[in-house]
Amino acid sequence: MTFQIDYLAIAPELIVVATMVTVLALDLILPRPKKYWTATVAVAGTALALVPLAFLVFDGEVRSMFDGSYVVDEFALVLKGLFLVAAYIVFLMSHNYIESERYYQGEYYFLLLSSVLGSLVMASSRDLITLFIGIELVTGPLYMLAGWRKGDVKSNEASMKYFILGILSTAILLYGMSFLYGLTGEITFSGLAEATAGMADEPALILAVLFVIVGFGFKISAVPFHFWAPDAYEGAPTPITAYLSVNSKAAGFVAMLAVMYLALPGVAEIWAPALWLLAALSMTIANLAALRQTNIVRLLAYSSVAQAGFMLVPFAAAGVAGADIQEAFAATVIYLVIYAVMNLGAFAVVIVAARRTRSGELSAWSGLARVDPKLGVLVAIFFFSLAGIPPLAGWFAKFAMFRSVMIAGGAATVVLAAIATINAVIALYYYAKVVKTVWLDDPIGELADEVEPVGSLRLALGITVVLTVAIGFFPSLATFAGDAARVIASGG
Amino acid sequence: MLLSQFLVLAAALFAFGIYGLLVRRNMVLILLSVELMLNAVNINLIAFESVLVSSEAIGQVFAIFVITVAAAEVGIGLAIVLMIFRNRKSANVDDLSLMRW
Amino acid sequence: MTFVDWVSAPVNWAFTIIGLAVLVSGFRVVTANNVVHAALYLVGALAGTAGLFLMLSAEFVAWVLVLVYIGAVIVLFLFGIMITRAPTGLDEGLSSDHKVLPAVLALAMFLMMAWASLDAFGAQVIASTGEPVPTEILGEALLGRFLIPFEIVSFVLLAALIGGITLARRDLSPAEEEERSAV
Amino acid sequence: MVASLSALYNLAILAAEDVSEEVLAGDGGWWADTAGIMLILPFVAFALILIFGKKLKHKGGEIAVAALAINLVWATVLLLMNANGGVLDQTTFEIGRIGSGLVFELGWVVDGLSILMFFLVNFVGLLVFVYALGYMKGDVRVDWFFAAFSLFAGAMLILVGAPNLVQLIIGWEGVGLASYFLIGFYWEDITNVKAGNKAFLTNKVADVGLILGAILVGVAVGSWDFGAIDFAAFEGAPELAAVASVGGLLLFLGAIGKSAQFPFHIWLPDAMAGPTPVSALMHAATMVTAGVYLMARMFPLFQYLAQNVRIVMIVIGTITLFGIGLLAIVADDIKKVLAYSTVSQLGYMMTAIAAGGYTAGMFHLLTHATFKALLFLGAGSVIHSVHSNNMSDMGGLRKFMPTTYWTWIVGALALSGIGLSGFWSKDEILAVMGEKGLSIVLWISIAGAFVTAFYMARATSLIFFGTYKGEGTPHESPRILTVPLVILAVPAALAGFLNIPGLSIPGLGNVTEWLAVRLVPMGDPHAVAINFGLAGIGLGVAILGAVVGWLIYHPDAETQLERDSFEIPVLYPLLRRKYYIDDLALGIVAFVKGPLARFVDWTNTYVLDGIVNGVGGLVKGLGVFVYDTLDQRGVDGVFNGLSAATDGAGSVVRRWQSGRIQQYAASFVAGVLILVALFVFVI
Repeated sequence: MTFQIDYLAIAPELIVVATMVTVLALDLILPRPKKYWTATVAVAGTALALVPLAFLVFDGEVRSMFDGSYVVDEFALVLKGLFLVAAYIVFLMSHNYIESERYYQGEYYFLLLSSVLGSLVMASSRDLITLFIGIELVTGPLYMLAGWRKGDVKSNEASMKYFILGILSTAILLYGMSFLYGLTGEITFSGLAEATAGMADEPALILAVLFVIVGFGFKISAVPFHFWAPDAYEGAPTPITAYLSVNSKAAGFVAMLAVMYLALPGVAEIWAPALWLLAALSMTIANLAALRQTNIVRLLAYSSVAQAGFMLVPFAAAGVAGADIQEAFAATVIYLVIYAVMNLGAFAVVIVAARRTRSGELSAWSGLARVDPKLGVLVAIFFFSLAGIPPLAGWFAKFAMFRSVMIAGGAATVVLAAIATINAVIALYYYAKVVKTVWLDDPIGELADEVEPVGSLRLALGITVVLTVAIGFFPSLATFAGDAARVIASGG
Repeated sequence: MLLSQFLVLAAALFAFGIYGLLVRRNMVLILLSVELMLNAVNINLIAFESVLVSSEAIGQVFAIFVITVAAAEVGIGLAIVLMIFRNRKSANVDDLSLMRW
Repeated sequence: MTFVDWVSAPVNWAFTIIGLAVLVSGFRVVTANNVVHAALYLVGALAGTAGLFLMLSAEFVAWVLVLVYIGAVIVLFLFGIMITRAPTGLDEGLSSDHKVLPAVLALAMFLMMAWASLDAFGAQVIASTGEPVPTEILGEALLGRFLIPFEIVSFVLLAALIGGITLARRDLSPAEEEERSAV
Repeated sequence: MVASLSALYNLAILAAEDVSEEVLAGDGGWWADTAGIMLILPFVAFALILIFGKKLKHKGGEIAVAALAINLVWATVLLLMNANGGVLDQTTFEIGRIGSGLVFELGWVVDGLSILMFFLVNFVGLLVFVYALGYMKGDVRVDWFFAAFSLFAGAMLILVGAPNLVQLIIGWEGVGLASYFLIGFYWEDITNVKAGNKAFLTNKVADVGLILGAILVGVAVGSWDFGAIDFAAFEGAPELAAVASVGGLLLFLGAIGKSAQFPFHIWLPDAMAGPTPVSALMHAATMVTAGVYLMARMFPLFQYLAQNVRIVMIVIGTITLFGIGLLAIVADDIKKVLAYSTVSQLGYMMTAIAAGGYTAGMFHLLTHATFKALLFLGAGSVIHSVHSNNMSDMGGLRKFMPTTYWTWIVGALALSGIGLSGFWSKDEILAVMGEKGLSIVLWISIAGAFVTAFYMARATSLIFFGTYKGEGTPHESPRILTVPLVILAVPAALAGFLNIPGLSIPGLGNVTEWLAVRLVPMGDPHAVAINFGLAGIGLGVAILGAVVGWLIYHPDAETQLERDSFEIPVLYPLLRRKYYIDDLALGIVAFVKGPLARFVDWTNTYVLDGIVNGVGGLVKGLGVFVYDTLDQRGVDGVFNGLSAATDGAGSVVRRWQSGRIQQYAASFVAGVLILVALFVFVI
């Protein structure tokens, strides 16, 4: 059997590959003082990859290759766009950070680009093998990047913890996938969807589906598979933490969405209650833990676990209630897009503030706004947005989430909505605490002299701020993503 | 031969791997345990393939991918062990619990 | 298939022997008090697995397993063990003292997985024996339908390689670095 | 510009033809089409102040004033147009949609209700801004003050001009945020910061209700447009009917948060930590009325569908209007007296609207906004002069601050319901209750009128009569403070005539007619004639309250404070023992002097004083009880307890993160097992 390769369809991936190779080659050639060129190339390559993506979006045609194993449709394009833009922002954040601490630059960008490539592949993959390889390429480089501050024991520890739990989850995921294959003889999503319909009572399938959920649950850091997240976030270099909490998590969600909705729609009675449980646990446990955090990055780590719980809510609600999954699909993707923007912004602020305060502790941020009002405003914008306060983007994410729950209806759903509501209030408390510390507490300790953040970091902040505010006022910017997701969920 | 005899054997190996992952203190030994688990997955895949006999030998292809990824993971894991060892003169994972709460 | 049928097939005798060897080796991997022994037991388990693969008409995968694992990965492990200078002799401290809970968890996992396997595939018989799947099919699959994962997995390896080297190599001190750039 | 005007018109015409001749409206022409300028200008001012504020003479105050002055032109023109034939118009821009279903729009609605609020916000806002120019002079961060103040005005206008629930929520959160900024304005003092946080969090809990309610109602109707929702309620659309009770209750939860109704009233007294102009505009005249406004906006929902929710609303409103009013009696901080009073008056409005008195409630909102702003600004003037919030540091100011004194008297009489504007609006509320047969509520409301008059008499006595007890020499405030007081005194005195039943002022009409300009009929049982019986009782009780208060706190300079210092009713006579002995001695002397003198004195001492003191003591004791037991320990305690509980749970959960990788892995595996076990054994 021969297969046609649609080069336009995989052009973004090819551009990223070319960028990776260029970065590696440049790193070999360039003398140390000029190594920052690798960063420039990486940033440019990521931006360039968006060009064919735009073509494909306007083209609008669904391109399917390799027996439907690799599909470029609206859903894939939206997520590829998200991955590329988020990666672009992370590169901007990394630029100065990596350079100033004398880390290996060329390798850093190469590994990060590898991870981006993995996420691009994943967004298009429609069979278990491609999905598995994609997800491995996303996480593999991250295990090492988490430990990139080689001399720092905390960074070592982050890398180690992330890695061990990562391979444990990979093993469990693979075990589940092997059973899926064994039970059906299929690995493509469409084949699985047909073969599994009506098999919900089969214990082996229950086991397989739950194992797969556990594997993805690690990637999205859902409770109780989240333990690595706070430690890895704290220890890893901050841009990597941002990448972990946005791209890597989004990749996990994409995989989960695709497998559950495309491959296993017929056995929602298995995965929906499981996701219900994970959602409820993630929101509650993570929010409670976040209340007591004093380190800003750990706080954001727990916050991102809790946000993952919120993102699971529409998923679980629609599945449990047996409602139309399109709305849930759309709500989760909208949430994902908005979350990516505001969370990246929050981490960019953390980088700037950490440079001023030379500390990751929240107490060191006291009264920061009085010394540096611009920074204070940024902190307020991103943390209030994370809390879901209108008119910043976060409100719309929560709104879409609650709306899809309302549509689903049903008793279990209402309980979940109630849990989500209570958690939204708890979350507000610790987000507000950060803003309060920055704006209202008395400044303590010495602050570093005001250093204007370098251009790339400012660009990253600018993009995220503009998007956070703009989406808040014009949610249609984000609903496009949801619409694309709805199309795929309806099978169109 | 029964399919289930292979599956039960794989389940046992997987369980050994989990046990090893939970009790071993040395990170190299943890990696060995993980290899056991991935190997169990391979036995599953090959056994299923011998029953299903798909036209593209999907189970075997999958197993080859798993082996490849497992090799890559070992490389990553050992690099992390070396890095930690250089800083702390120990490869024991329970020495590393700086970050908590 | 009755038990008598099962016992009377010689291939099942082979399975019993190899399977026991795999199980024992696997068990020793996680219990051995000597790091090198543990690694060598893994070799045993993997070799046994390769034998099982041969019985399951997966000739190519069996040899891949032998080549990749026993030829490369285990050597890597042994290097790792040597470099980290972990005690190569008998060492009681390789495992933590809290063994009961892990054992219970692992046993529960085993029971669960075994039960699910038996429930779903209890009586299913493997019909084809011995006749290996032609490598040609695998080759066509890998370079045809699975071309993209095949290419991508090479990046997984490349990333592991480059990242691994970067992490594992000793960083030069500034003085050494200056010295080197001067040369 | 995407105007959904034509669709709205069709609806309006439909409604008019079918059911009512009341809806006769023009489209407002150019003025209505451009009304959105009112929603935008304050934000422009906000930006300009932040950029240029520091360099200007008044630190940006002039920009804020100018913006509201321009706004007031629009509001006034629209008000007059509405009074002469009605204005009903809506302009919206689509900003997004979810799939083919719900559409998000921003824009502005111009109808009777929103025009009234536009006028109120801009009129009171302008006066308060002018006042603030003087009041805040030389204070810290004046530019930030005016910026946040403009932000508030803009958000409030966004709220009241909202054509749909989504925009209302945006404005709602905006005023909450601005309020947070301004309550914590003097952030150097940690208690102010805490007050800001308390207000913010209390509001947030309630806001969850608002948002959930809005989603529920919006999804049921298929639109968040008020016109569509009101019309669906009017028609009794089954989808809306199914969720009306739950949705209505959730919306009401949001409303009582913003309007500080029991048990969410706890934030408002603390919110007095902000500068006084803030209290005047936000915590009396506009922001806290947002909850009442929401109820009025969604009135058809409660009128036609969610009737069972109205019982809850009446209960909450009644508890608030009486119970919280009592608290004003024991407060020493002048602003807290006014804050409790505000909560209590909002209770009147809420109860009225719940009872079906749409016009009565909004009319009281209108009069209350004028006289309460007046009282707050008067209080600010006093505080500015004596540099203290405590009435125990004041006294005798009548002589030093005549303008403030006379305008205060106007405000106090209006609030007490004696003759001036508050009398008319409160009477209308009482009339509604009477008509609806809510006799218990009616009597509690009348008792509340007594309490109102009583604490205003107390405050007036303590501030303006007796002798001055503070430091320094008080002086009349500068003109920039007193001119707004005088201007506000006019509507505070006369606004009552805007809605005297049967009276239609030429060129102005009356409030009933103004407010009737809505898409669907509001069904307000507006009393056709004055209910002289209730009016008489209300007036009588108010005068009685004022007289009792006056008699207790009348300007006996020496004992004024002492009279105010008792705390428990049983102890009250004991604390005053000296007074009794003196009186007794006097009585004996008088007895000797002559029977008539003796009789008069005896009556004076034992009967009149006894009654006066007894009643006063009882009322005051009740206030102390409510404050100490229910408010501080009960409601506050619940909130504090909740926060402590979550905190505690947080520290337990945190411990699970032990830092040991193998414990993580074990939890991981255990999680897998439990998940599977749940499925196999439970589901």
